[in-house]
Amino acid sequence: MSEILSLAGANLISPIILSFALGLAAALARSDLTIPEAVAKGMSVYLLFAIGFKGGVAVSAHGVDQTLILTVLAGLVLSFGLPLIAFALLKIMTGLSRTDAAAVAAHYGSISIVTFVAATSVLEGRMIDAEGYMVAVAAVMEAPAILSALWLVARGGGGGAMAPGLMREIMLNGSIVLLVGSFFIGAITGEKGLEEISAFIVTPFKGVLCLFLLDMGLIAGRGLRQSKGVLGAGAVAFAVVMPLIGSTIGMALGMMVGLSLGGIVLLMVLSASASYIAVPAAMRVALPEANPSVYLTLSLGVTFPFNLTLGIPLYLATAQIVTGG
Amino acid sequence: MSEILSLAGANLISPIILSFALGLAAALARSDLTIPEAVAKGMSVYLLFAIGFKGGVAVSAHGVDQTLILTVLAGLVLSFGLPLIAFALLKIMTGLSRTDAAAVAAHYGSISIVTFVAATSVLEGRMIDAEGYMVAVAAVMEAPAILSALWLVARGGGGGAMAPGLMREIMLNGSIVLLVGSFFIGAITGEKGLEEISAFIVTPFKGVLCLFLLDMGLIAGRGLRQSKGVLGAGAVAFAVVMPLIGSTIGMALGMMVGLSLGGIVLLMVLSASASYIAVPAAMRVALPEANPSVYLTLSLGVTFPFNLTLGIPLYLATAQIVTGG
Amino acid sequence: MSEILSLAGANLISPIILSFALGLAAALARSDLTIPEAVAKGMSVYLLFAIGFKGGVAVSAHGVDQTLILTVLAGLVLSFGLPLIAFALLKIMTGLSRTDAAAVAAHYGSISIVTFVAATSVLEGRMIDAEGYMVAVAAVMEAPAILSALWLVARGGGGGAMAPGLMREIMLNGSIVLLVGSFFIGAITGEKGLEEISAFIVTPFKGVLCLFLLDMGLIAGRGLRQSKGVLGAGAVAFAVVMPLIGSTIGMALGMMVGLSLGGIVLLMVLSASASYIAVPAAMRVALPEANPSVYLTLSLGVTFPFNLTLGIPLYLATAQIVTGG
Amino acid sequence: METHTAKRVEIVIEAPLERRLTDALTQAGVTGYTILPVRGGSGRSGQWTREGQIGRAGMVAVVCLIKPERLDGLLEAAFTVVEKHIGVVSITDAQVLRAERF
Amino acid sequence: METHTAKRVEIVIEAPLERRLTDALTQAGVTGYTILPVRGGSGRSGQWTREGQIGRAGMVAVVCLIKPERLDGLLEAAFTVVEKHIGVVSITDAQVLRAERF
Amino acid sequence: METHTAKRVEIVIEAPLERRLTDALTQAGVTGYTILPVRGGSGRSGQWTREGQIGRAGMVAVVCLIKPERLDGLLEAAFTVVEKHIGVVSITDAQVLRAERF
Ligand SMILES: Nc1ncnc2c1ncn2[C@@H]1O[C@H](COP(=O)(O)O)[C@@H](O)[C@H]1O
Ligand SMILES: Nc1ncnc2c1ncn2[C@@H]1O[C@H](COP(=O)(O)O)[C@@H](O)[C@H]1O
Ligand SMILES: Nc1ncnc2c1ncn2[C@@H]1O[C@H](COP(=O)(O)O)[C@@H](O)[C@H]1O
Ligand code: NA
Ligand code: NA
Ligand code: NA
Repeated sequence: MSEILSLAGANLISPIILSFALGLAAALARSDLTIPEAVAKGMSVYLLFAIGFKGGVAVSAHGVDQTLILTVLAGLVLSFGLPLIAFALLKIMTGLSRTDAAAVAAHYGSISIVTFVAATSVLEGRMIDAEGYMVAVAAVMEAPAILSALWLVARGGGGGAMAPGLMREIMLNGSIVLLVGSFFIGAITGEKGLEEISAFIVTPFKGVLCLFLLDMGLIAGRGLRQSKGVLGAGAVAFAVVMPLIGSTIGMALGMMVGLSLGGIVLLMVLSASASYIAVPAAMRVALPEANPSVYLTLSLGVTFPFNLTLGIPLYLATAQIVTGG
Repeated sequence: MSEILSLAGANLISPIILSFALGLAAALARSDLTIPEAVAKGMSVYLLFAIGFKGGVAVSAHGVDQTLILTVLAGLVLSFGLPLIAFALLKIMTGLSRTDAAAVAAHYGSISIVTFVAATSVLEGRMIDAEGYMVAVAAVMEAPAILSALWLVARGGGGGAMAPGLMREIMLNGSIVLLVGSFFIGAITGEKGLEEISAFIVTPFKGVLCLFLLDMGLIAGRGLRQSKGVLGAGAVAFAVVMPLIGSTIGMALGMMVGLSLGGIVLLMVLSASASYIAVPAAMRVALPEANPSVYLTLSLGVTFPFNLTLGIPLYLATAQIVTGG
Repeated sequence: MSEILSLAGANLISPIILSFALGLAAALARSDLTIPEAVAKGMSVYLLFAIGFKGGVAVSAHGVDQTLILTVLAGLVLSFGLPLIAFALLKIMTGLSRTDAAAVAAHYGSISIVTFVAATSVLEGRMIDAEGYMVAVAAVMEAPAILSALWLVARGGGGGAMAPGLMREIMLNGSIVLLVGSFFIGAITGEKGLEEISAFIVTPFKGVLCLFLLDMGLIAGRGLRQSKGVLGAGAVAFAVVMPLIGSTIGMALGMMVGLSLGGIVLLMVLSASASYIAVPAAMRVALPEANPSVYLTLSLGVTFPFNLTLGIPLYLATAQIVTGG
Repeated sequence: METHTAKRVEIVIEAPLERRLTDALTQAGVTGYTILPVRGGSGRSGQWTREGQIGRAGMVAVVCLIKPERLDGLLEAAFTVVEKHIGVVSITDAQVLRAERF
Repeated sequence: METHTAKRVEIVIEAPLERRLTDALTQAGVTGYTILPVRGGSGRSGQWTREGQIGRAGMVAVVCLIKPERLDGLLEAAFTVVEKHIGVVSITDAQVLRAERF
Repeated sequence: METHTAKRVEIVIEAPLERRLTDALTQAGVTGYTILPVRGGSGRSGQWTREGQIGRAGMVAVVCLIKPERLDGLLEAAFTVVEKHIGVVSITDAQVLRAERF
């Protein structure tokens, strides 16, 4: 326990987390500090490209484990399955309508790539290796949760039919394409390719992540401010409980498929994190009646900061204790 | 004297100054070269974050001097006081209305962070250390000058009352929040934090500064072109004389509070420089009758280039001679 | 021949080319992946500044060859002359109107700076030196082709008179000013200046180029998708044949003026490449009746990818064989 | 100069719906439209600004100039997309140059 | 389709005043507005472009669709903010779908 | 509040022509205009989006509020620039505050 706390403490005073905290504080204090939308989008392209590329290089270097396919399958199961658990929980803990609950559930089955990146940074800082293909697992987990959510709504007779072209749009979503594409570029060009561009995608990476998290803090803070009063205590509690449940299930699956300690932690983080890019956009098309304030506030305003600050060190410590690593 | 000239000469052929000159020339020649607004804003976020962070790390490494509080007080005195001198000077040297003169005065009490950054670069190039907390002093000097200017107008019966919410807006202005926030992040995470992100905020810093100054040159040039004829010779002379007066007062105060050579130079630069971001925006709200062409042209079109090219080496040389450093 | 193929093969699996391919594939698959316009423009400013600066430093280091003036003249001849050849070829190979053919011809006399940059990267990867002033030659070749095209139209009685101010606009075009300006900054500040900012303009360069080419791929792909059916087979064939002709003439001139192997290859690449920034904008003003889909698709959709993937290694191999280098 | 009577329809809608709206307009025979970026706004679903958004969110404004007789077709097409979503539709009388163009 | 009479008010104003204007509108009971970015312009105070600006400067265009009977309240609210500042206000007659929305 | 009759002219034109258009307007005595960025659009010359463009391409929307009696001069000036180019021109009746301003 004290180990967990000291780990969490060390995590909390990293420049990355403090940058997020600065953004959050600035937004809550109504500062006019902003990062232009184009720059934020540019940074996210950079982060996705870098993380995908490095994942691909890792796979090309260490070869494809026999656990790769199993892990991808585990990711699919998690992304399809977690929304069902989330939905049941929401029905118990909150008074959200079926549609709102399904929309929220979709977010928790999907993933937050920035949380994943932050976890990767923490692991690197502690010299813990992880399977390079976890990036591909992240990509695989982005979309299926959306289908589960639509099924939940359709089952309740509430519409939720797939708008034409939506499936294609989700699968060819910019983040997925970029992550998978750069993963393949990394896998093809390998260490040699990495050497050519590592001064761009490796060394400055953490610094860019700081500015990106500054922006995330600003957005989360503004979201929290604007949605004051939208959420009850039950919903907020859900946004903390669900990651704990998700990460536990993720840990179990990660151990079953035989991942390394680092891989298990990353699978826990993917399970625990909630989407705030791909899924919200899909929800606006597929479930327009669902209230965006609800799902964005939970995902970005509560779960994201929770995972970033306390969640990641907690999952790491738990995995270390359970696996004896 | 020849020392000053050779210092100025060396300064003038640095990539930073030449980039500014390129921008200025391109704008005066009506080239369509532009740097997108979002990218320029992104670079300014980067520069503020980097300079604040490095200042904080310096403080965490060298500890808090006993001169810190005195220097902050000196900064407050300068920012409150310089507008009064500027105002008196403007009344003598120009025919500007009371409101216009007060608005200009506000700019000269406040500071230009890019001039500060450029001076830091020059000091680093000459291996002259400066107190890390000068960044905090810069932040402290941004706003008080605005109050002095409003007081000058109110005293003249010309309105200039504080619009509701303006004070808060000024204090929570993006640049101040970012500078102070990253200063604290640097102070908290210290050398260890710097190590993690120095490949982002230290090594490429000067290069980013070049592109940023290219953009400043473009903006200053366009401003000069559009405001042709707005300013008399008296106003232009003011924009060169005032920095000399400001820097002299800054030097005196810097010596009184016991700053190092580098610290004195930076305080001179802060005193000599004029705002072109925070104050103009505040003036549009608080003194809308003041003509923006006047204060922007003086601050950005005359004083900024003057400080960048001749001012900084001059202040450094003067401080070296006076302090015997 | 097998040498050419293996060279081409090595070129094709570089991160740079694969990033372009990723963008192309994403656009053709209708992914919503985009790089914000401001960020793309910011990257192009970065690339132009870096390439110009490095060229200038190279000139300051190795001195001005006696071939410099000859090469600049050769560049002028190529830029003025290639459109005439292109026009004749288009008249034979396609059914394009006189105006459309002239507009296309203008593009092929001018140059693509990104193709030039990619070729520079390939040369560096193979440790082949090139004259630093080739960057200046690139700048010189941007504009004259436009005049040839207007002359071709005017001769046919089809208007094409120089709109007032157009000449100035073309010469003071942002890319030209930035390239030439940073070339002079590099030449003035030399190795010392480079050292100060090389962590910004040298080490991360290739990585930025990857993201930039990702964006070029996206744009080329969207262009191809939208202009389906606009082009006949003849026009597409032209867009592959013309670079071969251009590069051959470029090689001959490069050898005549006595360039090094690297310099010859770069002159071939300049001759082979087609503009997609400066010339299209000029054409909208000077030849508005010309169909932008035609020239943009040929230049950006066919010739650019051809040069990037097959062209560059082909020109390099040819030059090596012919010069015995 | 000679001008022609037209309607100017302005539709403010969520960005993720942009392609669906323009597809619907095209199917309804609308031959031209212009899309303007939106920086922020306020309505029944609250206040928002572009800088406070991530991903594809945010809104856009689609402006169509059409012949008056095509207005109803356009509005119906637009409405199918706008109906359940956040957004507003407004119409003004206008004149246009070059009627052959639309 | 059924439409409802409305007024479309377009206010071009300096960006630093944006929040003050929208606050004033909200206080005057305006329930919706859309803010468009402005790239540049020209007026009595000269010519300017977005690329030639730094910081928060520049202008924005605020578009409000309102019931005709609320026009005067809106204009008065807007005018208190616009009065001493750089900017213009224009009003057009419009029709809107979904009157319940505004 | 007192308002004055005016015309609101909206010209959507290719960005490389922007300076030529505003010069022509200025010469025709137009004292004010506002330029809005355009994100994309569709017309006779096909569909395009800002993100799919490089360089100076793309379009802009220029909005002018003018006294009705100046409309013809403005349209003629605009037309010389727009004529051979991609773009549309539309006119709406409007009211403005502060007539002294335009
Ligand atoms: N009355 C209005 N006038 C102008 N824009 C509006 C109005 N109502 C809503 N909007 C725009 O439409 C968006 C969504 O509106 P709503 O569906 O009411 O939340 C807002 O964010 C505004 O950008
Ligand atoms: N007649 C007009 N038509 C359209 N926009 C205008 C007009 N006059 C002024 N503007 C806009 O309002 C801004 C400020 O105008 P002014 O207060 O006259 O300097 C200009 O930069 C334009 O963006
Ligand atoms: N009917 C229309 N309504 C609104 N915008 C239009 C219309 N027609 C054309 N445009 C705009 O003008 C641009 C060029 O149109 P065109 O010259 O018809 O290709 C398009 O990309 C649109 O942005
Ligand atoms: Na999850
Ligand atoms: Na000062
Ligand atoms: Na060429």
